[in-house]
Amino acid sequence: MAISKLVSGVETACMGVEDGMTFMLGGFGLCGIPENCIEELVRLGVKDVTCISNNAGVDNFGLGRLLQGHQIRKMISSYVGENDEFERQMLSGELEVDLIPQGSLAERCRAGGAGIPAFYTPAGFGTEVAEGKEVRDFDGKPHILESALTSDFAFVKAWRGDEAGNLVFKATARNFNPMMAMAGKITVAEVEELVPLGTLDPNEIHTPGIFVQRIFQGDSYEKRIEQRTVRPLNN
Amino acid sequence: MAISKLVSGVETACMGVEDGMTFMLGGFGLCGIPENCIEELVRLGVKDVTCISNNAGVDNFGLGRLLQGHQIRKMISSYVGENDEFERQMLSGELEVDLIPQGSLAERCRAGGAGIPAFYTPAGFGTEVAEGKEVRDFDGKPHILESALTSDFAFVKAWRGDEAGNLVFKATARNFNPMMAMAGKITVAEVEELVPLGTLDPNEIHTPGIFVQRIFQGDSYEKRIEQRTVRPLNN
Amino acid sequence: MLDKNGIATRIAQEVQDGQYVNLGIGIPTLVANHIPNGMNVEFQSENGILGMGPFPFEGSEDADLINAGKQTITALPGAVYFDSATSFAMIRGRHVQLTVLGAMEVSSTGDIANWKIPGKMVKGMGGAMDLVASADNIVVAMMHTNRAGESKLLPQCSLPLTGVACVKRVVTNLAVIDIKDGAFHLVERAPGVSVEDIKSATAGKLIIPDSVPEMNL
Amino acid sequence: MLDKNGIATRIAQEVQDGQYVNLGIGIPTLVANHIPNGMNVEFQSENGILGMGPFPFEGSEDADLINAGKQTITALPGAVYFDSATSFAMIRGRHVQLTVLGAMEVSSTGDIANWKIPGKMVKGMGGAMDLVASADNIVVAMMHTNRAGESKLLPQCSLPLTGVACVKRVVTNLAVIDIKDGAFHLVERAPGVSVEDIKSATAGKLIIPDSVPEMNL
Repeated sequence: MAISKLVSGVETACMGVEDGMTFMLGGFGLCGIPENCIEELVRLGVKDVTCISNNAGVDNFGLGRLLQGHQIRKMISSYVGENDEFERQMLSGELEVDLIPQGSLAERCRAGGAGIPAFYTPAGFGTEVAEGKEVRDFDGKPHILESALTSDFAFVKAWRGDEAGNLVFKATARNFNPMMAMAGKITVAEVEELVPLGTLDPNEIHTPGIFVQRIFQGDSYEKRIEQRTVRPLNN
Repeated sequence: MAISKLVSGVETACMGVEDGMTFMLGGFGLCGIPENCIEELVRLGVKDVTCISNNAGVDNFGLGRLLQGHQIRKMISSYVGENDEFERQMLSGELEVDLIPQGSLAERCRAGGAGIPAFYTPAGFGTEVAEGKEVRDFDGKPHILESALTSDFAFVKAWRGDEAGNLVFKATARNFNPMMAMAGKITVAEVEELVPLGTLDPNEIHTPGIFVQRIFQGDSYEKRIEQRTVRPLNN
Repeated sequence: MLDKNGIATRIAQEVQDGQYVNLGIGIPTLVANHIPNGMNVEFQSENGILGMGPFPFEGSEDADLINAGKQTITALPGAVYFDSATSFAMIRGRHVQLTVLGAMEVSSTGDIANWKIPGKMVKGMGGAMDLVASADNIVVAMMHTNRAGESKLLPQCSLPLTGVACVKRVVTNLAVIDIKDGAFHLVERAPGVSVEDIKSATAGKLIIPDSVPEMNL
Repeated sequence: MLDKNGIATRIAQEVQDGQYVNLGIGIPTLVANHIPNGMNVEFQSENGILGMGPFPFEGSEDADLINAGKQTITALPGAVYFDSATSFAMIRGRHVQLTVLGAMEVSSTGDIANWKIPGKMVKGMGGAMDLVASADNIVVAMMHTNRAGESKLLPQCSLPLTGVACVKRVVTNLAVIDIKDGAFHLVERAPGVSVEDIKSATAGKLIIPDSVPEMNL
């Protein structure tokens, strides 16, 4: 019989978060971010946290909400270009920032979830990213050693999910969510649609429930678009 | 416009295989093996090949067919327990065998496809598998360094596929197929059902076509069962 | 003395509600039949399924749906299929909480040998090396002695190792034995088996407490 | 002299039939508009799509379907979505054959800087470091000089690097320039641009062949 991960809502789902913890947050830009969990972290006022997330949201949405309240001590990201408050806090030294290549970020999260403590990658060789890291040649090409990332909590957002914690993502909202789900000691999944057990085709599940500790039906998704680019209808 | 990988059949798909090459073959036991490609390799009589495959088939089916004709010089596998001819050739020294842990085999293939030249794993520390390999402690626990695997050809078998090379596998016939598809210089996919472009939901594809160089509609699938275990109907 | 089903019955008591469990080939596979109804447990098979169900009804076998022992199986509601890399991510990443597997030898320091008899039998380690190197809780299911009557619980393994210092508990036809501090610790006796029987069948150092309860099956 | 669309038009000529291509933010994104009809090319965006199509028609934007520039996009028949680890497996594993990206500086040894101006601007490298460390063929699309009129083709980069010895070709508003043997090699002039114009706008060592054809746009 399937192991149920279902909790009543975002408050139960976020129980146990504490000051100083490390969080992973899925999403790319504002696409596929755990909106409900972020709002709950704002409400809880948890402080001095380290956030591992590809981006830092925008000034008043996504992780920008936590930055506004100075809740974040350190960000581990690959691209933070859409957030003025972020840039201000970083340049002033209020916020510690570890910028790492996007592919290394994704792979380090996967490694953390997969019990691979470290791996070699060519990305970042000869750059600031390689400082203090072991360099080794493979096939005559230099690579740097990158270590696994894990977190106290991982917050992910899926399109559909069931009580066993199985998740399906939609289109490019998948992005970092599956790897972060693997790497959280406690992984909290919020879903747009909670479906009955047995509804999801076992062949089409992106994140197996074994990686998810808590799941709940999210609500009021804004799903804000950062760059609305369109073709005119009469084209 | 999608890049077409469609070829007319197994003969075109296997063009370019040569004596002494390294092949990867998907499948676990006889489940999900590329039956059509294996028969073509038998027909072509290619010799002295290295086969990377989790298992070695049974005496008269799967990779056992290549063993019968002494076409294989070396096997890289994790479990070969169902094949008497295999055991005979190995113990007599006719066949070179590199046995490696199943998880390391899977991860080494994935690494080969993902441009990760090497990674650390705890599997095999303190055993024959670790001989000659670097050992390093992470979090106080010893790990060994394992290197990526790639191949001249990877032969995989999918349930459905389209001309772009996108693949969907069925149930546990997925197994090693996706990682080997990533790691072949030329990846040949045989499918039970070739569907028109646009039929597969882009959200539900297991192997993106970028990893596949040739695809064809296979035929005459035997799909032999190794251990037919059942409950009586009146239970 | 227990038969194979008896060993499986006792091991089923090790399984806790809410656990993901990997069962090896042989006796361990039988453990699934002894899990109490209503207990929430999911079985992972390393070839790529979580939520493995019982054998299929006659006539509904599917060649594409097997377990790691290559047996035809079924999938329960909530099951998932995945590739081998993801499967071992679950195992290596310690998401699978309990591993039950067979052994040819176990040492009093927790080493295990179960994949090779040099010059005689080489089947390969399959997923066993990944499993024993990773799982937090590893229980071995085996007969206490081999066919020649020799103890399989040794001061040191004589066969090529599968893993070092990893086995926490052994359940045999004679006893439940824990491994810690470099010794075997007798925990329970099988019904009708005396402490003396167990002692004489155990080659490695065996710590025997004052009272050794009989298994409650 | 070319405008941004002109640069994109010229770079489109670098794209070959049957290639998987990753286009960076800015000028590179425009390259997709200049691929000849009927050419089989698939665009990969590192946030998780292969088979990216044009912008959606007004009113059919989907917040869940964007490219790496966070722009709303569409998916063509045969498209695939995947996670970020798989996306960079495609990139790092050299399955993506051509990468086009912008730069703040390029050196005559093929180094590139495009992610940081210390103390002033820190947007992050995004996927650029993975892309330049991996792709076999890396083409830079940029203006030949910066806003202050200073050359962006230098003997050595002054800004923090994104990658070393990786850029093979640069297409600017003035010229097509190849990088090999530690020097810039002038290949083509933009329409109406003289060799002298290019020479004076290039700070790094520039090899000029006897004949420098004008781009054929």
